[in-house]
Amino acid sequence: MTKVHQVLNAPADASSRDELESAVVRFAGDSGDGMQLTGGQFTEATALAGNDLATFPDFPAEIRAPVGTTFGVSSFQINFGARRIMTSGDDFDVLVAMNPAALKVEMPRLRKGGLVVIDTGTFNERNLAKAGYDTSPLEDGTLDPFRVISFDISGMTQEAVKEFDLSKKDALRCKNMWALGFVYWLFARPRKTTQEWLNAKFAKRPEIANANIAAMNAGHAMGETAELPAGVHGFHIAPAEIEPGLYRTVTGTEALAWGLVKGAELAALELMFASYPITPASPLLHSLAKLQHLGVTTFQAEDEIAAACAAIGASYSGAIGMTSSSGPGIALKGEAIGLALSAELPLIVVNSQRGGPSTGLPTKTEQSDLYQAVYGRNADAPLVVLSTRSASDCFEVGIEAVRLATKYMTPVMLLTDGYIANAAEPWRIPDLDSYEPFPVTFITEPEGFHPFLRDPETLARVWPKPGTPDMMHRIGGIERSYDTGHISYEADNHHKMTKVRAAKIDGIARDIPAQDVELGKTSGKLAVVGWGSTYGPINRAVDNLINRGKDVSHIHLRYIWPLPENLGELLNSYDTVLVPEMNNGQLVTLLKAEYLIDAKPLNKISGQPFKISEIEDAILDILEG
Amino acid sequence: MTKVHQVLNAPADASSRDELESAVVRFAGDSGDGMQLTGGQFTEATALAGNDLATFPDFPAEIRAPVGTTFGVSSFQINFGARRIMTSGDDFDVLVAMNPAALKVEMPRLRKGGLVVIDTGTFNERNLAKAGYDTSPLEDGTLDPFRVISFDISGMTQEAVKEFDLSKKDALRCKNMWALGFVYWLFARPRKTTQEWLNAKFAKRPEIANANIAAMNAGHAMGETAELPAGVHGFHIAPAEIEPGLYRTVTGTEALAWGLVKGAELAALELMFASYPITPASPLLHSLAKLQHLGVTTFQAEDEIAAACAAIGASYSGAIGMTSSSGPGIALKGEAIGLALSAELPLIVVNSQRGGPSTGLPTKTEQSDLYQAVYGRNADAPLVVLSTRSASDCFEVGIEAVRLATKYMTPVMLLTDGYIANAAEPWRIPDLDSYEPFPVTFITEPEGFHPFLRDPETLARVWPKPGTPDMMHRIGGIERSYDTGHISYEADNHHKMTKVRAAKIDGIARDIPAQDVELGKTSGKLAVVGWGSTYGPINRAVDNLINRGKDVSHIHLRYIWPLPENLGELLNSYDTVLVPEMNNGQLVTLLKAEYLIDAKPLNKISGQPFKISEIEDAILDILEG
Amino acid sequence: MNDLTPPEKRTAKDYATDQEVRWCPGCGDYAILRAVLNTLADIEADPANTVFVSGIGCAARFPYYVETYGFHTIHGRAPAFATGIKLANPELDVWVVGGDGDMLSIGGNHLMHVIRRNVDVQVLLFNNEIYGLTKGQASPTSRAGTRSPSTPLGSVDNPVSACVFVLGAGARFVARGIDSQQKDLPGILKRAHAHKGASFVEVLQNCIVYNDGVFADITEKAVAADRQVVCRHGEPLVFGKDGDKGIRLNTETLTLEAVDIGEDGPEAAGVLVHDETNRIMATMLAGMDDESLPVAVGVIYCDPGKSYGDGMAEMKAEAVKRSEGADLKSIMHAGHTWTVAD
Amino acid sequence: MNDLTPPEKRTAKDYATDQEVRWCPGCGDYAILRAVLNTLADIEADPANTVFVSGIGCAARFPYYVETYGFHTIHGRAPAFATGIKLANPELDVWVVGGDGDMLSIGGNHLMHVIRRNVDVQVLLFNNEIYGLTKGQASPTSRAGTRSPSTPLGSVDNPVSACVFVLGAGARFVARGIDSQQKDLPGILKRAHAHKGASFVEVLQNCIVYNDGVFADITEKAVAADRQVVCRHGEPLVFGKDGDKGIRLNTETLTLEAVDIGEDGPEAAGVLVHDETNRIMATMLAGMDDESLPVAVGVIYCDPGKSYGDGMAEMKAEAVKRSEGADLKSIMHAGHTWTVAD
Ligand SMILES: Cc1ncc(C[n+]2csc(CCOP(=O)(O)OP(=O)(O)O)c2C)c(N)n1
Ligand SMILES: Cc1ncc(C[n+]2csc(CCOP(=O)(O)OP(=O)(O)O)c2C)c(N)n1
Ligand code: SF4
Ligand code: SF4
Ligand SMILES: [Mg+2]
Ligand SMILES: [Mg+2]
Repeated sequence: MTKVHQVLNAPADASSRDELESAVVRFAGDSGDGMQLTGGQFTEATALAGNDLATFPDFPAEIRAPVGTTFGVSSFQINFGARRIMTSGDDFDVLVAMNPAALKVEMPRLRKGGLVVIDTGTFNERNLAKAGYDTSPLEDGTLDPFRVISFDISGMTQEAVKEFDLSKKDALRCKNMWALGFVYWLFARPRKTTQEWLNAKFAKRPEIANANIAAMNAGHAMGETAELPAGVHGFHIAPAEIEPGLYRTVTGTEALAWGLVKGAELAALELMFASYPITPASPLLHSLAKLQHLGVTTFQAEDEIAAACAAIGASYSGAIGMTSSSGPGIALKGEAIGLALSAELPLIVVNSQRGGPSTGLPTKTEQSDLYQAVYGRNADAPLVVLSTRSASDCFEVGIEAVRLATKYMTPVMLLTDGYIANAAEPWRIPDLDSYEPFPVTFITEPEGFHPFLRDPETLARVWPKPGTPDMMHRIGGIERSYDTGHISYEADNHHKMTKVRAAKIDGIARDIPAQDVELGKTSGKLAVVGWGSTYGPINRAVDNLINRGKDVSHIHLRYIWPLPENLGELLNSYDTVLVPEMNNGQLVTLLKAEYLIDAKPLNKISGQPFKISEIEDAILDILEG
Repeated sequence: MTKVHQVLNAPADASSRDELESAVVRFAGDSGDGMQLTGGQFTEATALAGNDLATFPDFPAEIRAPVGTTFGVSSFQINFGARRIMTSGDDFDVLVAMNPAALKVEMPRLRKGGLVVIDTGTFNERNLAKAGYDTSPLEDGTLDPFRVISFDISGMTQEAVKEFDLSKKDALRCKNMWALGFVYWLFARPRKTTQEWLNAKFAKRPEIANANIAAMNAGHAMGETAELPAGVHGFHIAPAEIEPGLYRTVTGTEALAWGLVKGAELAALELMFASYPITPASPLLHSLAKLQHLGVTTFQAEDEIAAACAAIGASYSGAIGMTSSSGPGIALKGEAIGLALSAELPLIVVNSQRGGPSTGLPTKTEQSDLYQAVYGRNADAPLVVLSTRSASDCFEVGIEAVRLATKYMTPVMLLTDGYIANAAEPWRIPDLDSYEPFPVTFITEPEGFHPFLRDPETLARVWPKPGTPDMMHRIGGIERSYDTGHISYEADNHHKMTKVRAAKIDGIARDIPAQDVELGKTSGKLAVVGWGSTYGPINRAVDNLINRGKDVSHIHLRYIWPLPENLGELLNSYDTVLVPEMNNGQLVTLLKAEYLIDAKPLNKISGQPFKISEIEDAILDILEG
Repeated sequence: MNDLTPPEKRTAKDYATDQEVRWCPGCGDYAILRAVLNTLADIEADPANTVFVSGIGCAARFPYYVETYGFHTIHGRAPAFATGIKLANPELDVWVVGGDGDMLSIGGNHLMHVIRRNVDVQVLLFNNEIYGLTKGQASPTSRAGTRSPSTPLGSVDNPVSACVFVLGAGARFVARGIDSQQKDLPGILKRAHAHKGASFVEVLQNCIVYNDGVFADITEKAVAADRQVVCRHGEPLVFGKDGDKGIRLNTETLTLEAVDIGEDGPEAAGVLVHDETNRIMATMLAGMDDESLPVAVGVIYCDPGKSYGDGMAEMKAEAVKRSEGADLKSIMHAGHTWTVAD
Repeated sequence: MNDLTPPEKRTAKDYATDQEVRWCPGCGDYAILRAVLNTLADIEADPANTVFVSGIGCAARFPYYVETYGFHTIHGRAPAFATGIKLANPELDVWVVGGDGDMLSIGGNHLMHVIRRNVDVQVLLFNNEIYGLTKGQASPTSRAGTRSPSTPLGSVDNPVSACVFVLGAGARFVARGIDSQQKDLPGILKRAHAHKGASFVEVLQNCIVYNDGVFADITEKAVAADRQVVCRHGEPLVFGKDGDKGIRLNTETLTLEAVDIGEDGPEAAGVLVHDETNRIMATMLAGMDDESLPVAVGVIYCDPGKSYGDGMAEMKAEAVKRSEGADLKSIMHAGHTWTVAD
């Protein structure tokens, strides 16, 4: 163990906490250090304290990278405050670094003057070398721009849990709770939820629960008693003004799973979810697998193709078939999706986007499957594309996907991403009874029946369900006659059917809300148009600049295809349109093609969400440059 | 056998043949009637006679539909003339109908006053019923708008081949040659090539060859002697003005196979072609399988995915890997293509487009995979997209595909279609020595080597070949460091690599010819922009209207992605841009997105090529409406 | 079939659609269709409750000709569609039909998985040892050296045996039939239908256009008796025109061999008694492919295990039990929640 | 390894790359890597001529750690890439590495086809009976009832046996090893390498994070001798700590059973002598999976046949012979041509 390096200048005064509007905290440690759990607990406590918040779990590609390496660092970031929180935050105010590698990786984004909490117990030569430090950052001035709070957390944890007689390994496992306890103190958060959670989690091993609680309490106590750097007295962040109601935290995956289940319920259908594991899509399969008592069947297929086919088979037999994957897996489903849309069967395809192309950056987020969603199939093959903007938004979009798929007998591609899937946010639990049901009617009348009879308004074909007497029929992927539903190779019929398939999807534009403006005026100098998980940073950036008197508006698209009917007119009412995307410019292509507007791209393809400042800069460039 | 119905008004006078500029002949019969062979023979003879020509084989989806049904009709169309022939023709001047079903299916497109040659021997009640005729069209006035030449071809054929002692079945099989002989007479074509061909084909069964020849001669003799309808004296079509040189007829499939082989030779690489059968792509596999003595390896994989992967594996080991399919199969290859482009390996992907979506219309042609080619993969995944416009063009495009793939270390998607693949046209055989070689240099120098070292100009990475000493390295689909080629999850590196991959492809715009104008001025009222097999009808339509003094130009794109550097400027120099496509509007979307021009679509999605008149009408609508 | 009063007892004809059949005249598929229609009549299948699912190929056209529900899907994936259909509605009686290319080339993996999961469907593989629909390329069952448009000098691949392959994948019902054997085929199909779990039936089918006569050496009248052995559970594996030959296990070499049955009968000659529940015997019988041995037909293996549907049903029941009635609302309200007051 | 003068004789270390190994500490993959590196040294593999190809998964990371050529491709398709590599350059020595998900779930079909074609590659399947890289879902080899994130109440699927599956696909070399058996594994790998054609090796591998100890019941020191039988060609199939047990074929039931070897030795006890060229014996041995029998390890089957590469080479030679030197030009000029004069 290297020499403990403590900069303890002033006594902490708990009563004179600094008032903050918001703060960004990042917990960083080795993959084995439990940073995701720590962050999750802090999130719960912070939500309970009434702050608005957003989180960003950021873990390595490896299952378990070797201990102490930089590529094994696992981090969890939370932004919380007394005002509405739109992103997980740009630079951090507080960094908890459980080892040298975590410090090395994360330090560049700690803001000048920010607080860094360090476990000096891990700053030994071996770990320093693994992290690539030649000299100890604790001693060589590296940390001068920051306010450093360093404890031998490892040692103090072992001390704190001594009475429980754990192995050294088990004892050291409690150090994340020590750190959490300290950060709880720093922000005056209650420990109760974590205590309850530990008791529940380790119900069968109470000594582990108690040791963790003891460690947490010890960390908390250290906040009360230790001498902290000048000016650090702990912080106070007032509750945010939040819509009244019952709240919980939710990840995008959970909310989406529930939304899909709710959608199926509103459609009065069984839900058959078929998928094949892939990062970051698998958690949706895991979440739904736990809901099998709610009319949900989950099926882990042999591959993505089989998953799509099984889901289509399920829709064919009268359930709502769903499948999910991320980019490479969605690519594999393309042929099957073509069958669903040509046989006009409902299908939900969830795409949890990740960095590509190919295997790419599986654990990093990206918005680069819009082309694939809108255009990525052989032939003229339009379908519905929806996008979610946040964890809580997933619930609503999940329901909407089921509504459109069943009402229009069409596949719906639902674009989410790795960030949304894993991030947690506070969510006002909706009143489940407030949703209007949209039950499916299966056709049962043999008189005049053929399987491609259409609703004259929606152009949706009828849905006949196997098992129904006297409705036997055959469908498939070969073109069928508009008039009889039988196979048809007839030239004019194919033209007509292609037009009908397109018109059906285009017509959905009349059945979705007109595009509104999130922030700012409905015309003016600049509209910033976003979709998906860039919602937060765009919204905050535009908000900031409106507050600074700038003429800028925020437009956010949930409906990618078809686009809302009024969108063209709306966009034309601005001098300039800026489209920030976490890809190399995909929505911007769509908008250009559809509306012939010279929209400007703003691209970030680094697997990391936009910083608010990056978007602000781009806006200012346009408005002022 | 129904009553023979002959309208023999005037004696034929071979010396006073009518002079025609061009003619469209359609041979139509049952699938078993050998219409494709008949058409092929007529094509050869016509080419030898010095006419320009274009053909359109049109066969049923079924392998062998039941005899006599309308969906079992197989047809072959040829347009030939004394001037340049751009399409296989709109309405026909001559229809050969070997049975009632053929008459039923094809009659609607026989022009008023056109000639119909009928085998009355097949017009029995059973066949009439199968074709859906209540009364015989020979007798009920149906044929009044046409000039009818009806013989009992079946009977006369049996008569003609009597001496060869064939079974009735074999004897009747000669009736297509009888019809061919008659049409040869009609257009004063020599019979020699067919005679030679029959002798070669039935070398082991000379009695069959002789019977066929006898039937052909009998049909021919009938032209000389029979009384034909008023005004039919046979026709004369003068040779076209054709560039001097050595000619042959060629299908798109043959020319493409040879072009790919020539491309590999110019690149000094072995060619590994891996594919999985699918209509209409399979013939390319068949053609290349016959060229295995030319450094070609063909591999029929277990599916399209394996085919793509095997081709990529071949490129990885230093051959030029190629794969091919049509729409649904290309969809399956999407994930693997993503690996090729992210690992930056050369690859040729030939897409013989067909009617879709899904199984669609497998035997009908369509241009609807442009979206899939340009956008149809997960993530930001640009590659090169080329298109061929005709059978003979395939040779050049095949070479160009290999040049770009190897020079830029990138997949190239080559779009052709079922029409081009099967149609034959006369082709001036190119001088194989006139092509500039572009041999690949594999890197062999270990000093400073890493697998993602780039050429600063082309941005292509180096190509290290397994088997080379001291160049061992690993590549794959995970993002790799720009600087070392090793796996990298680093945020900024991914941004940079995405940009580099895009820049590499964009830069190819500087290495391809500037876009030229096929016909008309380089600015003006209207540019008609096409790609692929619509070349012919667009060109002829524009030509016709220019001759009528209209201000219209024809622009044809070979390079779909990247687009030629000057294209935007060029298109902006016209008041209007019209984009005829055999899809629901795909190139038009691309042009709108790239150049923000309000290009007008003209779509035909019937699996049938455009008629010249359809394009003329659309042009006139714009110019005059 | 759209009349509302069900007919007394349906005949084979009642199970046929009015669609024009689009196979080549003389194709073996006609005979298989006839056998299936007869089987449906025989088992009194409820058309409304029966689904035929297929991939792409000549064989895969099958559903259009059966007056039940039908889904003509995409190439190779029919087993996956069928699995989805059964998962969504376990009550449906599902038949999967496809060719050797469909099920063993592009679709080999889905076949393997539907078999190992033991999904309760009947899988009928029409093996003509060729790609019919795409005009005659070699398939994974084509014999080595097969000349075809894609293998003009003869194929280099070793063929796979459909029955041996599915046994390797864990099949619990394996049978083989021949298109032209109208007498035996319905019996085999009936057994397949009766078996709960995935039933696999290979039907040797003549493609008259692209592979005519490929099975002639075992199906021609003159040789059939000598070249086929019919597997009947509990009966000795006897064949030959006069029943004078049998299959014997050579326990030294662990191989099967043909023996002449002497006067003392099969038992004395050591002729193997067919045990359709013995996986190893089935593997040996299914694999008989050299000239010295006949080809095994009939039910080669039948040893039922728990079907996927039953497993899923049990699991779902368990899920319901464990949930203790928790509905979506209670799940969404579980864990930490807090109220923000007005 | 980038020095230009080749080292005297390479050691295992010379075959290791300088890349940081990114498996979990304690993962069985480390041991397999060690065995492979030792094998490469042992067979004096030429690094420049050796290629490791893999799909995606923890196992599929393998190529990064071997100082040869390496291609980390996409999930499930490694056998197809390997086939292409061999077709383009038959001289390369190709190893294919993947996990049970990679090769038997998404990639089952490609595995089947590389095996039946008998492409001359070594296929190493690291079977940990779980999806490691995607965090622990059940795989096609997971035992029924496996609880995992995707099967919280236990999986319903029947597992497939890798070795039995490839035998069903026509494999000609099948072996099984265990990650921790550093003594035996290189020997097996060497045999696989020596076999011309597709060699299949299943390596039982412990995933310490998601499926720890799943093979403990056969690999734990205390039970290993009783729960494993090593297949050695020509030797009796004897096992047990004191070599006191053997495998016997019950010719009545056509099943294998364990017997105690009495004083009179294995032969007297009727213990089966391993014949690695016998496909049926191999199928029985590979399939031993119930408690009463040990698990077979070692070379279970080896009966070489013509490799795909050799078949292709013959075919190409024939093509060249038949072409009689026709080049592209002569082909393009063949058939009817005509001259249009100036
Ligand atoms: C994705 C895809 N690939 C290829 C094809 C082309 N294709 C249709 S059927 C078929 C194989 C037919 O052979 P088989 O399954 O044996 O059926 P058969 O026609 O012999 O009955 C192929 C390759 C297709 N329709 N879809
Ligand atoms: C097309 C595609 N589908 C899914 C995945 C996600 N994926 C990566 S590895 C893997 C399975 C890993 O299991 P296994 O092959 O057994 O290897 P292990 O990690 O256990 O060594 C999956 C599903 C992927 N990368 N690509
Ligand atoms: S091609 Fe062969 S399998 Fe297909 S319908 Fe014709 S005869 Fe039958
Ligand atoms: S997850 Fe399992 S298989 Fe993967 S590296 Fe870790 S221990 Fe090994
Ligand atoms: Mg077949
Ligand atoms: Mg595994």
